[in-house]
Amino acid sequence: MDVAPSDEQRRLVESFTALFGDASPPSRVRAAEPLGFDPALWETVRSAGIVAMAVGEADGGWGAEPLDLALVAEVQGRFLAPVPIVEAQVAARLLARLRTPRAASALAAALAGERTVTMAVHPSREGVARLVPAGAVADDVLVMDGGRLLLVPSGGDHGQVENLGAMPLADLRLGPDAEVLADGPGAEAAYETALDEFLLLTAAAQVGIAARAVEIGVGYVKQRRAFGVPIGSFQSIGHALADSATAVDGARLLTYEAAWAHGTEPGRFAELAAMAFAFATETAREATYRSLHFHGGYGFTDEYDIQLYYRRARAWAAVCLEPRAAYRRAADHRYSAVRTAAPMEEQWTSA
Amino acid sequence: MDVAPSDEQRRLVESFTALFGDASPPSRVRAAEPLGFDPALWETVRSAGIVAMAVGEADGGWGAEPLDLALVAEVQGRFLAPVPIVEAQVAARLLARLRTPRAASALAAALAGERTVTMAVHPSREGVARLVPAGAVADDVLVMDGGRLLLVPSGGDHGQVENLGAMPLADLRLGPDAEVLADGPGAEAAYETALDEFLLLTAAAQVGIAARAVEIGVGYVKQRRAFGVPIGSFQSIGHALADSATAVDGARLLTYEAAWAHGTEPGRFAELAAMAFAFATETAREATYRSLHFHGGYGFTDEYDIQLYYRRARAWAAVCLEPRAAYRRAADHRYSAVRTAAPMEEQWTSA
Amino acid sequence: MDFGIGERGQALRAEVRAFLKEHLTDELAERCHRTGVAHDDAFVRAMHEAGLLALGWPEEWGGRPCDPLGLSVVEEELSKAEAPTYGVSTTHMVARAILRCGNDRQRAEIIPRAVRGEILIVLGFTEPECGSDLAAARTRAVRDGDEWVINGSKMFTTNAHIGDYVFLLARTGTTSKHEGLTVFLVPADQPGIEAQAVRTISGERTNITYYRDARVHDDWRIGDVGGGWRVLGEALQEEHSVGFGASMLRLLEAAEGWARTARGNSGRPRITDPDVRERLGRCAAEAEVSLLLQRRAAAMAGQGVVPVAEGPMAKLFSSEALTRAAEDLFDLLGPDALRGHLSPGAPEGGRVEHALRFSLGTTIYGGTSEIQRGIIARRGLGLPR
Amino acid sequence: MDFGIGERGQALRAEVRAFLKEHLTDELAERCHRTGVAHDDAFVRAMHEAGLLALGWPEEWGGRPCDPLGLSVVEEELSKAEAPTYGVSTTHMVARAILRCGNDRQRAEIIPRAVRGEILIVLGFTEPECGSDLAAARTRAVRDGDEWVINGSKMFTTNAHIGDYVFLLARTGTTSKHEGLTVFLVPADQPGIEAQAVRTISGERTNITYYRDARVHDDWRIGDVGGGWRVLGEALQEEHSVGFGASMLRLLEAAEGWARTARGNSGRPRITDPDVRERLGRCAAEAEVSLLLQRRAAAMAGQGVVPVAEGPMAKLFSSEALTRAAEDLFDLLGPDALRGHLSPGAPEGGRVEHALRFSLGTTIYGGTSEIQRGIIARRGLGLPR
Repeated sequence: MDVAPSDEQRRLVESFTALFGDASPPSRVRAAEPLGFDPALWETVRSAGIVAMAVGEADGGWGAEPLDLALVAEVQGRFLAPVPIVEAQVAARLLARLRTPRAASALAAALAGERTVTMAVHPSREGVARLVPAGAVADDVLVMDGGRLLLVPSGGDHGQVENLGAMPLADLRLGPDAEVLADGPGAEAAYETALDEFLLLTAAAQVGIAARAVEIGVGYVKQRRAFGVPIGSFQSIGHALADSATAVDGARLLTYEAAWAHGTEPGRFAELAAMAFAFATETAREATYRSLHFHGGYGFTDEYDIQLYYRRARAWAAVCLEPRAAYRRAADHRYSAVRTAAPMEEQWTSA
Repeated sequence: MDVAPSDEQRRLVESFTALFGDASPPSRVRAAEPLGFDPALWETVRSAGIVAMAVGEADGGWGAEPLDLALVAEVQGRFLAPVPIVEAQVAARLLARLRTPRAASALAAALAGERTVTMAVHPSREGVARLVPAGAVADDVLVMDGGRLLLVPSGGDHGQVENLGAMPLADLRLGPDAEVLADGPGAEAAYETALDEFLLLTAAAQVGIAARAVEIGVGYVKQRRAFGVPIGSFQSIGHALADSATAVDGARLLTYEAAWAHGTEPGRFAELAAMAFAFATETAREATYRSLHFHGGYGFTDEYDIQLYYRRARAWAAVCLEPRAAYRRAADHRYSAVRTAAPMEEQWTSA
Repeated sequence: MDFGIGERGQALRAEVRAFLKEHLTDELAERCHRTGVAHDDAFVRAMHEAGLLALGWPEEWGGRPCDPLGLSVVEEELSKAEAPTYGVSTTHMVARAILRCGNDRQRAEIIPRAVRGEILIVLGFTEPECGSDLAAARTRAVRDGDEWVINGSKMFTTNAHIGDYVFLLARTGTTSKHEGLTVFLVPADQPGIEAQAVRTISGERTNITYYRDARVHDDWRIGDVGGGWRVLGEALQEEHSVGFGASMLRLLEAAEGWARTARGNSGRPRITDPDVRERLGRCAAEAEVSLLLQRRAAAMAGQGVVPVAEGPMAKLFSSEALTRAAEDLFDLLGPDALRGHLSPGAPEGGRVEHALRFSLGTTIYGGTSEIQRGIIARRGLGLPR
Repeated sequence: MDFGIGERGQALRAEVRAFLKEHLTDELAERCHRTGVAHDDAFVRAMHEAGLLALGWPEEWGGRPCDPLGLSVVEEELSKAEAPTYGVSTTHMVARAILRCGNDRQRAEIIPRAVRGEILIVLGFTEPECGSDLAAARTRAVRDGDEWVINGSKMFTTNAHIGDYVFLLARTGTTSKHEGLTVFLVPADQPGIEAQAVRTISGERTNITYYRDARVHDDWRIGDVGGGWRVLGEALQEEHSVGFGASMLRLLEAAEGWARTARGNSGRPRITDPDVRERLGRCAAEAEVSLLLQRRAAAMAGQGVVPVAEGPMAKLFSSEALTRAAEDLFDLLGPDALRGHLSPGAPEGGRVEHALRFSLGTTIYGGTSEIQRGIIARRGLGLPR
């Protein structure tokens, strides 16, 4: 048990903290709304190797571990950086996993910065991939469609969806130019692993959101006074922030444990990733709510940053799964020998 | 809208408050453990007409309204009176509803005080009615068995079950002396209504438990001092008790609204009874937990009364349904036109 | 006991529903949503013409008899429909305070116009630096002959940009925190007052207002110099049936509408899922409890009893329940819940998403949940401060 | 980062499991459950013989090297199995305090016997009137020649009826609340001390102890006169890995066992229900988080860092999570959950019912959740008092 990042990991975190600190202050995050995408920042992080780091050296990447990706995602969450890092990384890893010529060429284009590739996190229905993360700004989308994994060029028509979290979501109609990359159980398995990775990295981003929300709340209640004292001295505030700070630490440990398991205890990875996603999502939700609430009336004004965190905590998670469904998914992996009786609707069941 | 009891209802509450105040102080409640039955008190309340009040005058009773029964159940909850009032009342009303000669004679025996009749709140399985409330002290038990409603004499062998709430529960094997009272849809409907009434009166008892738990907690934290002040001055304590006091008032209003609907808006009765049960159960659970917790170490010692309330809040509800299942039951009535897709196990589904 | 709203309540409800059906058009609702302004002159005029504004006012002031319970039935309908009546409610709140604490001339000038919906009065209580601690107000009024000169700023003065008067709490003395306060009815249309828009997460527009040598005649001082805290107490006291039970019903109906029409992979409507039912059942129960607590407080007020703890209970429970329900039903809807009002595929026009945003303010304004719990603890349960 | 417990941890875990398999017999577990006493002389002797008691003690004291993380792995196994080691833990806590604050003679007399499990030391901190406010202790020690005479009472002195010594916090001065306190190691076997059983909702037996002219030689004063608060702080500081993650695992395994075997009306095992899975999944996640927080605090201690806020986080989270999980899984089991340990049909021997009872104390003893939140808020987040 060693919860400290390595020196290399520490440098990674420092460099992205510096990068986002400069390039993704709250003013830029606001300016990128409602689309939720900052092209200049995307160019910057892509040049810094954000996609390349996610795939192995054999595939033309840098071969960073999931743990490294999670560290970066946490920093992204802290700064709410409006760029599709998680989407592009997971999509690139999925392409690499397919080991087909077309997938390799799509991956090469992504690594070269020629095309931004994302993935739909729900199978298509009736020829439409709905609410695709980064779908409104991507060039290509990986879509699971009736057991086949497709590569779908998004074309000019992005079908952007106005949404709570100012995410660049799109409803994507699968046109005739969609190409089949893979099908059968192998495609399903590769896609499932990509979903697990998406959950893991979203969990890490939620940890960053939650941690920053607690910091913002603590800063505010130390300085704000009422009834002659700083409001942070009231138990109703201090105790709630203590609970959130505790949950943030727990969510972080669980998320990094899941990332660590990816390589070290692969049999536990999917279960832990779903748990981390559920727990981190609940943690971020509560931390952002509390922090916003303790701002009093200011909390729900657009001027204060906490509302940015409140909205993204919910949206970045909701695009995948609600926490109850994520706990069910964790159980599906934990009890994989026992099939569910009645799979819940709209749930990613693995059983 | 008038939430005040009538003069007659007020007198009813006063008389049972006086009765239980004398005859069911915490010392008697403790002395009645582990069986959870005080024969002398049962004789007293039965002589006072506790069973007779529950059935109509045409059936030899006094014709009290469900609202009156709920008021008495709340008082019983406040004093944790170890007598099967709700069980005997609901069973008597079920017998009256059947309108058959054998049911009438069983009811007459109950009203005459010759036999204590209770009912199983879950259908039998494999020839056993399990965890029958008051089953360990009753003479006869009404059991739903494969669509037939049976009258089962409990015989000498009560099969008492040691349990969290010191309730006189029993597992009852259906012997050859079980008599069929009714069958078919009529029997099912009568039994379902009895279950609704059981939920209603249990909700009222939970309101009494919760209200008393808040009082005990408030009394304790006003008097107990730490760090130089009464602990009731800490927000962590005062705010939690304020939430519980609020929930108690809400649970009481909802319960009496359900009782009122029994006669006035019968189409809403079953839905409201299930809601009241769920909400009052959650309220009593939280109120007893908080009150116990704010006693510090004393809370979980046998010497303090709050643990008596903590255990019964959970047990009196658990014998029927957990709150989640009760909310589903409420929804089943609310959306009765739409059948459920997959009825949950161990749930009283009406759909 | 009687949990019905009675024939009179039923009739009132029907009357309000019919009114809303006619006057709260889709176009008006859309405009309110888009501008974030919950006031519309034409709508208020129509309410006046329909006799709805006069409800509960004494007949000598042109009122139409209605007990607090009846008023709460009306409030529920307006609130459930999201009718643009926020301006009416602040105007009437101030008019009621003037009825109790004003002088004859003030009453004669303000009340009839308030009852007819001809004026819009906005609230200038809280300040950028004081939040829930209203008595810490620092906006200063200094006597200058027959007038007072006002300098300072007020936060969350909703409708300040369209209001006729500000009901302003100002510091006129330094003797003590609570006794140095005075209340004025300040004409809004003067150069010394500037309203700056403040946008909120729910899309509602509120304002910060700046007072730079703004002026008000001493005739428009409400109550005594130094008596402002008492006047404010009277004004807030009159708000008996504050609560969000009707907002919960609105949310619930949206979620039910979604559950009846959205279909899962199996093709069955989602309302057939036990999980969906459980969550709708809980929301329905908590909406019912919210309404019961609100109506109880109103019924007490109707009997002349001040619901000291019962009013805060209704506000506390209903706002917290709304917040919980909005989170839970937002989850329940799955990814589609994310779609905002303007997104074509938004379930039920994005009402659940909007409820989530809207719920945030409810546990804050009109006294935070923490303030309400403190009142219940001290005045309801007798706990020491 | 590394989230494994390492080969050394695996080996330790295997060693403890093998030990428990042999020595924690059903008969012993049943006796502990029935008597409510979590101490057994023979079991402790066996632990000593197996080398488990010496873990983590310095080798000069007969110890066997083990870092705090290893100790927490051992603690997890003992706790998950509900091994009767409460007496060992109080004895060793006091022995560690004596190692830091005692004199040579005290160390020489106490530590070897503690490491070998030959003595049982119990805690006399809290009092009937002071609860969490330990410094308000009123039990008085008055100097009488070479001895001190003790009068007063102590609450929650578990194992007092079988202990050899009480580690007693007493008031020896009146100068100030905190500086008037002194700690003594008082021989329990004397007429001036009476232990009265106090039964608890979980079946555990604790005691109230009365001191009527009880005596202790000044040689058994630990630390300075008036230095008791510091000694107490050192003793409590040493408790790094307090937490209930392993208790959650025990509860979870019971619920899983039930879910795999119990069948619904359909005949399918309950674990196939999505609702059952969701709730087990949540409990498993929170158990994992509890263990991670505990191990992190232990790992920090292993690196010589005092986990000032991290220790309280582990205690707070794991006890609250256990309490939530016990309520939720109790519900999940349905009516059968009610059956107590002695009832024939009790699911998994009534473990879920027992967890519900057991959970209640965990948010109280060793510092209530409120105390932990206060520490985290002030020392972790820097919030003002």
